[in-house]
Amino acid sequence: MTLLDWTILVLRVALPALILPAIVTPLVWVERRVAAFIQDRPGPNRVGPFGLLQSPADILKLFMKEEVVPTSVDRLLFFLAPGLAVFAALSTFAVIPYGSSITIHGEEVPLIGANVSIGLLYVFAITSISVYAIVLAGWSSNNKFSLMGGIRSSAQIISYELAMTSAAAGVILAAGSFRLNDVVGMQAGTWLGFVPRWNVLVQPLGFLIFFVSAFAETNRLPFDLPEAEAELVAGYHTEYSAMHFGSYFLAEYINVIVASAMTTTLYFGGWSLPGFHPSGILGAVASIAIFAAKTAFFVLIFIWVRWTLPRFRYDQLMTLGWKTLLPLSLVNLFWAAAIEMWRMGAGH
Amino acid sequence: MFEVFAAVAIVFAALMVLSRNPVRSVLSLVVAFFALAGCYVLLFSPFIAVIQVIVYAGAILVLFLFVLMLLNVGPERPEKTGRPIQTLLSGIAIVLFAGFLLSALRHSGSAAPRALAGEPNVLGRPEALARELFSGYLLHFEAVSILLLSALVGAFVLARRDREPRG
Amino acid sequence: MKTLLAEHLLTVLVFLPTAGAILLLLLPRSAAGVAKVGALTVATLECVLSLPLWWHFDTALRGFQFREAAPWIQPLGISYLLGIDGISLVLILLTTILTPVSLLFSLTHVEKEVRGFSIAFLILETGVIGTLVALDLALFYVFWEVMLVPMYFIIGIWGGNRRIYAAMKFFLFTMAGSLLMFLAILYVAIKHHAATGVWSFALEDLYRLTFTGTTAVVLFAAFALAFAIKVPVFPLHTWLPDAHTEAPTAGSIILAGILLKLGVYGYLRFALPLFPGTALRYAPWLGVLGVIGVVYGALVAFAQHDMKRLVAYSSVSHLGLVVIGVGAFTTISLQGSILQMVNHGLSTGALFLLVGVLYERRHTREISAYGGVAGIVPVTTALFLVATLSSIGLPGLNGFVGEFLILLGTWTSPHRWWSVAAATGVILSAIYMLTLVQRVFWNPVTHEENRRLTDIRWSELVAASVLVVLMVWIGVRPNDVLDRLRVSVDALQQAVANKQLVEAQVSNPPEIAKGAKGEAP
Amino acid sequence: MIGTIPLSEVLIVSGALFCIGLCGALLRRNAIQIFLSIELMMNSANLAILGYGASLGTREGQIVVFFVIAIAAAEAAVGLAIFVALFRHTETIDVNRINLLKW
Amino acid sequence: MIALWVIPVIPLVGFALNGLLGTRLGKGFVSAVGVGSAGLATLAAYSRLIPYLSSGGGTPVIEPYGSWIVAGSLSIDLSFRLDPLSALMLSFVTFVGFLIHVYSVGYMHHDETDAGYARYFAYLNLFLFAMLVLVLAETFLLMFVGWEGVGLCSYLLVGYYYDREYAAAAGKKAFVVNRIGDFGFLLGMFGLFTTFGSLSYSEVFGKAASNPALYQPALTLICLCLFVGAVGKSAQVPLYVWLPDAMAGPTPVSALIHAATMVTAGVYMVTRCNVLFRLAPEAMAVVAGIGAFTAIFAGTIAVAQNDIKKVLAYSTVSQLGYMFLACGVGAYVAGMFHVMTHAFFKACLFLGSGSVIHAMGGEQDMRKMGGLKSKLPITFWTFLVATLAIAGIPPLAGFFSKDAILAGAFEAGGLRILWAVGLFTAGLTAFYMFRLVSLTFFGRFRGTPDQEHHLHESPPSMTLPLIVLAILSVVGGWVGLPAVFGENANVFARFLAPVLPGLKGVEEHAALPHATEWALMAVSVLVAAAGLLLAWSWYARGEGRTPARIAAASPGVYALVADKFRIDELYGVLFVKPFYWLSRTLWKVVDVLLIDGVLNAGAFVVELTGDLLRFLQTGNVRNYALTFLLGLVALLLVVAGWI
Repeated sequence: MTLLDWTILVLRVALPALILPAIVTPLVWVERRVAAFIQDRPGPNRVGPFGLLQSPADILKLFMKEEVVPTSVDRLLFFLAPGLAVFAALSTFAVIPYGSSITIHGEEVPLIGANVSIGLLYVFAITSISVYAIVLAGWSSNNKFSLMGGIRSSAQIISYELAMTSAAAGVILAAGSFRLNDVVGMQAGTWLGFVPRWNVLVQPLGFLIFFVSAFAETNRLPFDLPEAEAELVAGYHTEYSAMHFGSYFLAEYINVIVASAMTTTLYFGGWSLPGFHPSGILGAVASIAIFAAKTAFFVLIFIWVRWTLPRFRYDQLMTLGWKTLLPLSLVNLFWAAAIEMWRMGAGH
Repeated sequence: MFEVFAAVAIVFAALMVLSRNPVRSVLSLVVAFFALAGCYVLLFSPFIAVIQVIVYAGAILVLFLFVLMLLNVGPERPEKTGRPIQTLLSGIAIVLFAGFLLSALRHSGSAAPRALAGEPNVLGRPEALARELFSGYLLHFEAVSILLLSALVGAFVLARRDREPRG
Repeated sequence: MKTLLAEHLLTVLVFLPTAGAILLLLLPRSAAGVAKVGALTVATLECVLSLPLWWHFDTALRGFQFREAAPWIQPLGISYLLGIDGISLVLILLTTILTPVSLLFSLTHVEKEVRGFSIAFLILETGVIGTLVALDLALFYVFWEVMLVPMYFIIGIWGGNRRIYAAMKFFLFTMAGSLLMFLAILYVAIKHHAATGVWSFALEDLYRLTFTGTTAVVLFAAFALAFAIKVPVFPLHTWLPDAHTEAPTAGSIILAGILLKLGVYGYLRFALPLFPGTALRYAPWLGVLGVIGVVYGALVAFAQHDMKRLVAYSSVSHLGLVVIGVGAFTTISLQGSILQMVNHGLSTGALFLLVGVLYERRHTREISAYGGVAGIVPVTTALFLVATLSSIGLPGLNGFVGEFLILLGTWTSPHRWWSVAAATGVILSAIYMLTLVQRVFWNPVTHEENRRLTDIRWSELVAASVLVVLMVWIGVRPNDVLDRLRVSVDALQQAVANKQLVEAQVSNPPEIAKGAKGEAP
Repeated sequence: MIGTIPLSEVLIVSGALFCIGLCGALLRRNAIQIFLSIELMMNSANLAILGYGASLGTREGQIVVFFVIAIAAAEAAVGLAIFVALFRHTETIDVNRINLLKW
Repeated sequence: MIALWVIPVIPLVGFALNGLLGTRLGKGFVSAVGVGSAGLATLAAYSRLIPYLSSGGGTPVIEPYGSWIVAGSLSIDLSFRLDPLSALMLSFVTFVGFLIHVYSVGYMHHDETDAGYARYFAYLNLFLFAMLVLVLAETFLLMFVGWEGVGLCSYLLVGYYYDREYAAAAGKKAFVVNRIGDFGFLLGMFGLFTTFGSLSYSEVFGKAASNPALYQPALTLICLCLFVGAVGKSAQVPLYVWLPDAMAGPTPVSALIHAATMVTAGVYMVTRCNVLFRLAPEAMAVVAGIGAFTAIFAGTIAVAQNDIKKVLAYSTVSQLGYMFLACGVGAYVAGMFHVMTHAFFKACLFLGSGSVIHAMGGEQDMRKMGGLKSKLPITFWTFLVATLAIAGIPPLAGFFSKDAILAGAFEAGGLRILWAVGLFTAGLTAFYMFRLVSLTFFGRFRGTPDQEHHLHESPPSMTLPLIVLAILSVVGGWVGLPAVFGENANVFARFLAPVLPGLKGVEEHAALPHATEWALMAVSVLVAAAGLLLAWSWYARGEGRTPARIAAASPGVYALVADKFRIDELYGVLFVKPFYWLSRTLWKVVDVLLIDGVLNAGAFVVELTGDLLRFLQTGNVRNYALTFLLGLVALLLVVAGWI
């Protein structure tokens, strides 16, 4: 491997890894502003123009705060957990194509962390890791509320993972590949010249399930029971303070972004756009922009929902996951299969 | 590369066995499994590797943790009535067995000294695997699915706290 | 449907009960009444369907009739071969008659797990009939075991106080025997393969084999033991009193009426034709055991104070007589033995049934608990008396004909003294049976509760009457049965004789015996 | 770089893992840890199988392992359920204390 | 002309009707059916007999009705035979049977429920059927059917009062003892079959008669076997014990079965087989011996009995002995002759005694009777006639038959010992019979007052048969006048002649000279008269003081005789007790202890091993795992060949 290759590799991997956390800071601000807007109040507007510097300040605070570690915690795990959370959140992004491809020295480089053949599976694999972050946090804190939170969230994540996976399976079926680039590729182009070939149009049900599950996976309202302040006093990260708490915070927002990105990729054609054929460096940039735009949209929806819907009760959560989403996702799978067969029939 | 993964796997496996604290041993096993997954990738089985992570690390071991938390069992406390003979015998047996295994494996290794060949991207490609699985092994697949279903029901029945005494 | 009945009558007969059982299985556990009636209906239908066998049986034809053949487990040459000759014919009819009778009796007397009871009975019937029609040793063995299981449950679940013990004893005894037999069957089949290069368990193929020397002795022993236990022959009889006593009435009827016969049947169908030389060489022992059985059974029966036990031991005695007839192996004695099996089925069946009638009212089988009930339950008394007379062989009833033929046939055989010894059974049976009658029905009434006994119910009456009618019929017209036995018995003796010749020639066993081709019955 | 893992190495590793699992299964008293060890042994087997599969250039290995994993999942589910039920009665999962099958 | 099978079937139908419907339809119906069927049967029988007799008898009529049992070489036909012998039996069986049916109507009327009444007549009809089958049968097996049939009926009728233990026991005893006889009969039949290859009279006797030399050797044994049967049925020593007990049945039954008909079946059978017996002299000797001994033995017992029916019973036994004596010495005609006459007077006697018992309200002890002759005139006179007949006073029936037998015994030669015994028995008979009469009808009444008050003559339905039978006991003998009254005086002998074919190489002994005959008659009459007068003087006049004195003189002997020589007790010790003991030991020791013991031992071993191996079941999972691994290692070692 030449140096160039190395650099390309590094860039491909590092860029998103660096950018994502960076985005979080404004994202927090956005969330708070939107929340304020929804609740019809100003929101942070003191620090800097439009209070833009509010969240950097907060982050600074988190870094500087005193670290309080309760006695009788399992120190190793206690400190391992937050890191795990961030790691999981970040590494998911590795397989998501955030743009078309650029050509460097005649070698085409797809804009994606790792263009592996099992991209989607990889995503799920990592998601399943993120459970540990929470469970361990809950357990190692040696605090019954945290434990409850841990157990709850692990249960919740595992449950919704099923629905999510089987919903995504529909897309895989359509794409015929786990490779997310292929998924994006198959969504490029249009029907009848103007209708984009997005999966959401073919599998609206699948999209719905996936998106709802995404809420649960990221422990966002209305599914934020693990940290339900009211009953569990912030659940699994009760005992965390300073940046360790911050890292959970970080992880959550990264997860939100990743989830949105996944949604975009799977159901809304990723970086592609009907009638847009990226070429050259500009095209690549444009595609990245498109991808960012789409993702941003879903992030906003995440935020909007958070301030709109009340929290579920635990049993309702489980009922929804097992008795509604899972069966529906199977329906969706059959539907997708049917479409696929029809298409094959039409194909030849 | 393989050696690295293997080493990690072995080390954490050992940790798993040695640690008194069940939660820790679960976690070390998770790591070991990840390492194994790595080995699998290197053995041209990326799909299996991912499955390994999803199912083993993501589901089974979480389940273990889960149970551990439910039962909330602490580290095992040393027994007052240790069983020296039991332990001794076990030790001997294991050593003997290990000896056998290693010698046997070395033989088999030398018997099939062929370095791992085959074209990676073909061998591990999920769609190819799927095709083979669903063409040649459909029945087995269904059988396993039924097994899983029954296991599900069985687990449910076993673990459910029966309110009224069964009669 | 028509062809099904015409060409697969035996199959229908074998599996109709099972079908019925499956239907019952669909019923809820609580549907007792339906189960009873359903089972009875099936059994009756079975009985009706079995009558064509009787009418259309060709009494002149040698060999098996109503044959059916279908491959089953080809690689091992195990096939589904059915067919009957006179010997199986009469036993089949006995079965199809006794089963509805006992079910009819049970109508009013089984409350516990009725559905299971009915199902067990139907399965049992399948097993019995299958055993009687199977012409393939593997198939035979399967049915033989099928027969065992429901009986085990019938005794073990619906039996008396010591039912578990009895059921266990019954099961272990029978199992021990049949396992040996199974080994023997396998060995025979393997030898057939070795000799001919083809796998076959078909009876007529195996008939062609010839065994001599120790092999023959061992194999014969294995078969004979299994059947001897079932019969049961003297020292192996102790399971029988317990089983009979503890079994529910209906169970006792079937057990005594049919299952015991299968021992003798098996001996005639398998042990004898497969190893004639050996069989005849050891026939004297068999006869001696039979004689012992007759006298011993009678004497022990006399000592009993439990009605069912007494009847059970009387079965030992009667079956001993049958065994003698087989051991003597003369045409007359063989026909007598087979006829006697039917007779014993009817008379002992009736006896158990009527004892059951009393038991269901008084809930004790102790003879001493009764006495003088003749005036209270006259009809029962009358029927019991007839059954008794038939069982002690009063001329004009069925029992006599069988006894007479056996004794006379034995007398004409080389072993005249068996006949003399066995004839004492005539006296002994009169002693113990009449003592029973006297102590139960005659004599002054000693227990007040007996005065409140109610006489026989309609269902019971019908059940018993069927048997009584048959007793009289066979007593007056034994030829109807004997005609159907004649050719079969003759063929059997023929085959045995031929094969003995072959055995005499053969030096190194086993090999295909040319002489025996086609002669096999 | 991948193409040069000698089969024997794979096998040795899997053997080692197996033995470790064996030790755990035999020497541990905590039922869950025993169970974990068994899982480990199963994985060592998987490793061996995959190794052979790869060296023979077939996919059978992967398919077998696929099934093994599926079955392992079932087994884990039932096994853990049993532990839960057991724990409810005996308040322990120390296999030395659980000897209900004892005469 | 009606077929022979109709005759027995009529009472069978009667049996069926009474048995099934009798209880419901009441006494009127029952008696109608019972008596009716008996009467019809009689009519049917005579409708066959009269033409047969008028045709002079001779050639037997054989009516086959198809085959009964066919198996191998055995083939038994259902066929009836009408020849002089069966004709003779038929004539009086039906007639006496009918009379006794009539008598029963009166006798049973009061004391029985409808059910019992129906049962009684049903049994009676059944008996008639069986007896007719017995006499009409053409094959031994068919005869055996009747043979057992009558046995059954005797069982049922003796045990008629089933709620009395002794009655039930007596019935059983009768059947069992008969069974012992039948055992002999069966073996006899087997012998016949193996010897002659058939069981039909015509074949067997035909072959035997045609060449005696061939069959003679086998015959002795066969005849003895058959005779065992006869001994059982006809209550001869040693199997006579059931008959006295059989008196537990209703009196008419005793009259019909245990006096007139069934018990004579043995004699009939022997006579039927005379061809065989004549070829087996030893057997005949045995028959004669047993007969003679029974005659005197039973006679002796009869002397000391006080129960009126017991006396008659023993007298019957002794008379039967007489008949066998006759057969034994070859005087078959005389035997059958006595069978017939005996049927008349003994039936009459029993019915008479029945009438007495009836009047006494069930009392059977003669010591409580006396002086009844005025109270029951008809009964008395008929009874007296019958007594004189049995005592052998000319010209009554008994005289001729008995005389014929004595003559036969005398002819038989030898030391004339049989004759002497017979003669003595005759005296004995006269003695105890007149003792009976004296005690019952003469002297003063010894019963209770209210018994006396109730004394009354029986209804005509009972007295009528008495009268008829009395008349028969008078005239019955005149068909068999001895040769002294002219060559052809003995119609009876001529009539029976065809049944007794001549045998090649067996010479008939010559008839006695008339002088001797006259002498014999005179002697027998004197002896009879002597016994008669002695009894009269002792019991009627002397109120029984003399015998009392004698009894007192030798108490032991008297007690022994009174206790019937304690034969029952002897048998009890010899057979019954050991039988009980044997059956119990076989059960408790052989069955339970030995056989089951062995099995349980086996079971115990299994259990023991189980108990030991159980300790491997520590319940500790790790032990199991370890064992498992050790096993694996061991296996590997073996495989690797290191062990």
